[in-house]
Amino acid sequence: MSIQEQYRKRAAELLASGEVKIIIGYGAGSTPDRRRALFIRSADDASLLHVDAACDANLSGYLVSEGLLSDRKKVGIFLRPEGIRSVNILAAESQLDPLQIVIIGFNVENGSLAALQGSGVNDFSSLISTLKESRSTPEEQALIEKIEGMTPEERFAFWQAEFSKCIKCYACRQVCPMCYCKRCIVDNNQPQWVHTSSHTLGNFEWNLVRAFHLSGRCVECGGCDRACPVNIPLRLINRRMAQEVLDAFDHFSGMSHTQEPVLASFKKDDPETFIL
Amino acid sequence: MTKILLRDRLDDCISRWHAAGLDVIGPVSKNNISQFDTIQKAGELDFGIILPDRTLKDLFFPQTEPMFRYRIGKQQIDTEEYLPPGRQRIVFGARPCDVSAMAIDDPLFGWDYKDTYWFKRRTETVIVTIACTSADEFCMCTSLKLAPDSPQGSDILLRPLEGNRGWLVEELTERGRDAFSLIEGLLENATGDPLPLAVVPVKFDLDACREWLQNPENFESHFWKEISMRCIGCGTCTFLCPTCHCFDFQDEGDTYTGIRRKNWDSCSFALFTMHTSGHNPRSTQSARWRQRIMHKFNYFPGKFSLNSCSGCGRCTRECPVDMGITETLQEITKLSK
Amino acid sequence: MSEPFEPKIVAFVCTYCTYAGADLAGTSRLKYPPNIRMVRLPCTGRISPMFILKALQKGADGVLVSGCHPGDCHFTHGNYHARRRWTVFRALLNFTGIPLERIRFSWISAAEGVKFAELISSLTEDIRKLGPFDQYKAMIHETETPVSL
Amino acid sequence: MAKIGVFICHCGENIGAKIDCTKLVSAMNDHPGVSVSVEYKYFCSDPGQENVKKAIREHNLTGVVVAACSPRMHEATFRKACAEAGLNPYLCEIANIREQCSWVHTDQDMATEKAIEITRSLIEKVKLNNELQPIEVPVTKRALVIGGGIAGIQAALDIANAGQEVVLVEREPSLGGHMAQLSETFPTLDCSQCIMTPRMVEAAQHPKIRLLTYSEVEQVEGFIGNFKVRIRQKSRYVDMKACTGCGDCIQKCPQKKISDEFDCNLGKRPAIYTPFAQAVPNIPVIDKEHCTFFKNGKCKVCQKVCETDAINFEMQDEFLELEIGAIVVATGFQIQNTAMYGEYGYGKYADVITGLQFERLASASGPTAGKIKRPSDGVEPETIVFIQCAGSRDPSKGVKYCSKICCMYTAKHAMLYAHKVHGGKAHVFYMDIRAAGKGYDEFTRRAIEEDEASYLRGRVSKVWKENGKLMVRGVDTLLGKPVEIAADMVVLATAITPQPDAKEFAKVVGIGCDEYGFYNEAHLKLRPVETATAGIFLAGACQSPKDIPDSVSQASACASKVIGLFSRDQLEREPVIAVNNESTCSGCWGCALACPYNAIEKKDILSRSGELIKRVAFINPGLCQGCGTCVTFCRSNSIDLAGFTEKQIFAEVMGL
Repeated sequence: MSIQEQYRKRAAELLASGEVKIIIGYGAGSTPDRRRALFIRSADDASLLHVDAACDANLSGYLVSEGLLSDRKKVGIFLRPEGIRSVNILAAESQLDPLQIVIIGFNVENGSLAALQGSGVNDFSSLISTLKESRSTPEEQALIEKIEGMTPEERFAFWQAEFSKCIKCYACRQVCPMCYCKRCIVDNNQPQWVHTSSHTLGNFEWNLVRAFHLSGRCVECGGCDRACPVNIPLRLINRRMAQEVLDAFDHFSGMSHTQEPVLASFKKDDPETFIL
Repeated sequence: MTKILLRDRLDDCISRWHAAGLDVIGPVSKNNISQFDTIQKAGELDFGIILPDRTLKDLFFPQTEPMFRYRIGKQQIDTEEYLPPGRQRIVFGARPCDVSAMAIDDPLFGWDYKDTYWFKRRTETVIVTIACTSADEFCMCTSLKLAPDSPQGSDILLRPLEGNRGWLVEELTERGRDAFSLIEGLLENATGDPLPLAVVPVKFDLDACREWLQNPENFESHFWKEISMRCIGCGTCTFLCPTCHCFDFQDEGDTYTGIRRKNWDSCSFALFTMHTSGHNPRSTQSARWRQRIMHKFNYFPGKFSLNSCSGCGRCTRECPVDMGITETLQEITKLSK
Repeated sequence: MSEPFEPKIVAFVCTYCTYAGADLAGTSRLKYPPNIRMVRLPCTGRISPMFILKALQKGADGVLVSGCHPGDCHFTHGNYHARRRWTVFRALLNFTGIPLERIRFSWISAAEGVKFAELISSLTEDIRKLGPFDQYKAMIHETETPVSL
Repeated sequence: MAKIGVFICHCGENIGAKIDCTKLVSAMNDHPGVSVSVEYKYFCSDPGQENVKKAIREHNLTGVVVAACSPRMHEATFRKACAEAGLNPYLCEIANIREQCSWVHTDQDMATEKAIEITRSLIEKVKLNNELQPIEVPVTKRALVIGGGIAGIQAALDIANAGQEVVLVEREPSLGGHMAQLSETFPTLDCSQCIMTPRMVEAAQHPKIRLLTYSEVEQVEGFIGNFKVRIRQKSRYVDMKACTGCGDCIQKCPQKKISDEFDCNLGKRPAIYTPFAQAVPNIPVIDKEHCTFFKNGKCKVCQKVCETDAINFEMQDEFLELEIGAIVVATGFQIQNTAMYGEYGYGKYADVITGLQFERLASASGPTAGKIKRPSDGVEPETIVFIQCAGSRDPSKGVKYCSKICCMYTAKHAMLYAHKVHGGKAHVFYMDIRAAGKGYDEFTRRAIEEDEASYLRGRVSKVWKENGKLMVRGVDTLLGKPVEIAADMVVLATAITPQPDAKEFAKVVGIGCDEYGFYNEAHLKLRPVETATAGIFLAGACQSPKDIPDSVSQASACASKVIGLFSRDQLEREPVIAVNNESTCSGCWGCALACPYNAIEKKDILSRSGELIKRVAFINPGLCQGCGTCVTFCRSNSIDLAGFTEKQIFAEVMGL
């Protein structure tokens, strides 16, 4: 049986036994190379599920859809390791009860599908520890280093050119599992801290604030980067900020469902070499 | 007698237009995005793409536009109006779907109050459209009863010739003729066989859809919830739609002075209909998606006898969760049968 | 001959330490350049990164954020939280090309009037040398200009 | 529509000579929303304040900005003046154009320009100020005193004597604490128990004091005036109402070989016992760990001999939930274990003892009935070496701080020894003699001069046994010579350290402590008895090492704070507190974690039918101190801080 068949079987069993009321997985997309979120409630529909290397979306954001979890029934969800970390953060930030989530974990390694064992968030804690210890060097690392090697003026110009493209469609925010706020700060006009206009200044402010709010929370699933219709390399910023909280505070987001948010906690001996 | 514009004459044409004081604008790909931008040389144009990522409406209805500056004085508030710079422009290489969209929005911006900004730019712009000889799986102009060579909105329509050597010129309007009179000697008086048009299959039954949408019973159909379940409520489809035209006003400034701006808005955003009281009449994403479809294919045609969609397919092409108008209307077509 | 560039510097300070330290600089009749504008907050814990962005929008060429030394916070640990935020926000500013010479952080106690006066003097001088923050000002200018296309 | 009054103070020459106040006035008069702007020589003077009040009334002002000295000087003055003119005091802001402008800048034009800008920006702020009312919090007039040593007893008595209810909690079976263990007290050499026990009895019998011995505080919730405290009353296995305190059970208990903690393990006690003869209450407890019945299931001798049927082996711990308005923490100290000084031989040689053990030897109620006898063989020691700073002031092995009382009690020990053992020789090794206090230095001089204690300035390097003697090798740094003394007994002045569970208990109560576990005061100099948590106070050695007079003083200071608090039915607090917008809150709880005061609670938002809609943050106005850390944390911008709102600060910056 192929890995995909095994997953379909497991999903069918979960639904048939009544353990979960719904499964959030991937189905066929509008083109052969696209996968899209699929919500199935019946074991018969398990055959519609796809599990393969093209399943790149982090579906965990759907878990906090209004009303989904309020009946206390369990929900099954297909997640890659980043998605599992997202679930940990959502739990740590009281957005969901991890006991309600049945994780159907999978990974994509070197372009091919690999099954993950376990179903509760704690089942994956050693996997996540391994991820922290062996943080891979993604392809964008070279670009990050290139940017860091620039003068501030060059860096500013680089980002100015990127942010000038932004159309404030907020796809980055809407696709992000961490952007569950009932009201985004940009939607607060009393006062209007962040310009809503999509001129470069407003775009700069928006992207900075979003990156700040994601610091120590982003799991680098790449969702925002893929969603951006004007191709702003958002992953670069998020990756850089993840590195910062790791270096400065030894914080790897989504380690566990009890992890303290990095900006709501502190250590007395946190680094402060920059403070005069 | 038909005329041909040869590709290798394009630089000369651009020079002539420049000399006549026209800005030349066309699809340009740079910095990982393709969009309409001013050009100096033909080489800057990207003819390799089916459609630029961003739409033609950017040129007439920019995403953010300053309308006036205000200065707050002790006794009164002074204002200073901002108008578009008022330059004559020629757009070279737009696609029929994008250009049709401008024609779709013309009545919208002019049915009551005539939008100064829109019409000033419309009258200052000559649009040279190139008919499509290729399409992708998202293109759907034919489903909207348009075609890869629809003339609506265009001043000139070009049909690509074999071997990429140039275009067969069709002058559609007075303004188009005027603009092309500037390049009189650069056109060949000849004829040729245009390349076959792109084949764009019809994907849904527009009339059946409209009928279904008009049936009040379907307004509360469970279908809307199901079809929009994965919608995340971003503005990608709106902002990359050539016909979407909703906007919002925003005052930006400090204590002493500021600017009132007109910004794009999207019916996909929860904030779009949020009342000050906190009540939101379209409180769910399914209601917002329904509104989008209803507006485009029921209310807008009801008022203007035009669909507020020209079939460019960007909504589906760019949707972060692989949704879009096509899928919804295909499902509605099924439901209506 | 052009006039020397007078930078605009906005400071966000806590009332218990740095604001009091600035008062002490005053009562001690120390001298420092008049380019600084202070915004008084109860605690560094109250100082949001948004304040820094808004100061830049208002044309600040430099920003100072200052509060109580670690362990001295009137509210016991508002400054420890602030310090983490600053670390993160500073990395973000740096990565996006805001020169860190323009955004400075300090601990100044109610007793450090001298430190306050010296810091403002050196900060003003540093920013004067850097010149106006033209790149940011160009973005502000864009918001005031009609769309060209 | 805003009608702002702007008052520019010259402060005599202080502002007037540097800043062009007339230009400032005209600039303010040109500013939108300003109804009136005037200058005056001294606005803080009575006529100056009258000007402000008159302007408020005449122009019906909605806000006031006074451009003058620092708000730290006269904000209160002008807020009061506003209130007197009928304007909410929080609609007044101060632009600091003196300390932060006229006094520090030399260029008149630039100083004036700066004054204009800062005054304008505060006009913009004040336009958005809200009328705030002081927060009123009801006060439960019942104090909890934790710890029944001298500090706790003193605090309890002072509060109770002022007519307020007190709950006094002691975890041991009896009141008394360490002071009850002492023999005599410096510098007067009066008998500790003679002065202590009447206090214990008074506390126990006081109609306003509810005494809970053998009880522990397990949970503290709430805030000033409104604490909820959970107390565990440990089971004594003796019915306190039935017991007459006759002591028959103690006499008859067959298990008599238990090391007596009260006597610092120098004596023995039975399994049913009172810690000491004058215990208050005089009701025994059964030591479950050593009781034969609890160990083997057989015995019950005590039950058989008890005439009032007071023994109950089935007794369970009981819990009390009390509402409390203020808390005095007086949990005391312990003495440091000196095991780290292997070279002193404590634990190895029976005759190397601690100062507290010496107290028990010298005490008339102690194991030797006040006779100084060596623990090893009961022989009277002819020579005793006292080693001071056996742990204190020793960063490498002990603690960094000075334990404060050791110099004095060592001098006292030397004296007591001289008085009890005629011809006995006392040697004292010391680092410094710290005898600051009323009659203290005279006291140590008496030990040296009258009672002939030999004081040697230096450290002891080794103690070993040789020919039945304890050989003490040290150095006399004044003579610059090594010294060896053959002693019969060695007494170590061990360091005072916090109670072993002090750090955990700090968390229970919700107060801070230092690296050792001593509790933190709100301000070492200006608020030495308050903690950072409003309504919780500190008395005695739980804060830092203290002698009896200091502990008693601090206890009385705590009492006065508590009585002051209870003198009002409502507490008024500055209304600068955080408020949460429940409709936009996502309930992520980061704010609750970041709050230094545990002021943020979870609040359920229910539908009309009682179903949970969402869970949001609720900021308790009684606990919030207004730092604003939560406001900055809140990603959805749902929390705001009254007096320093997001809108106000935005306007202030935009007005610059």
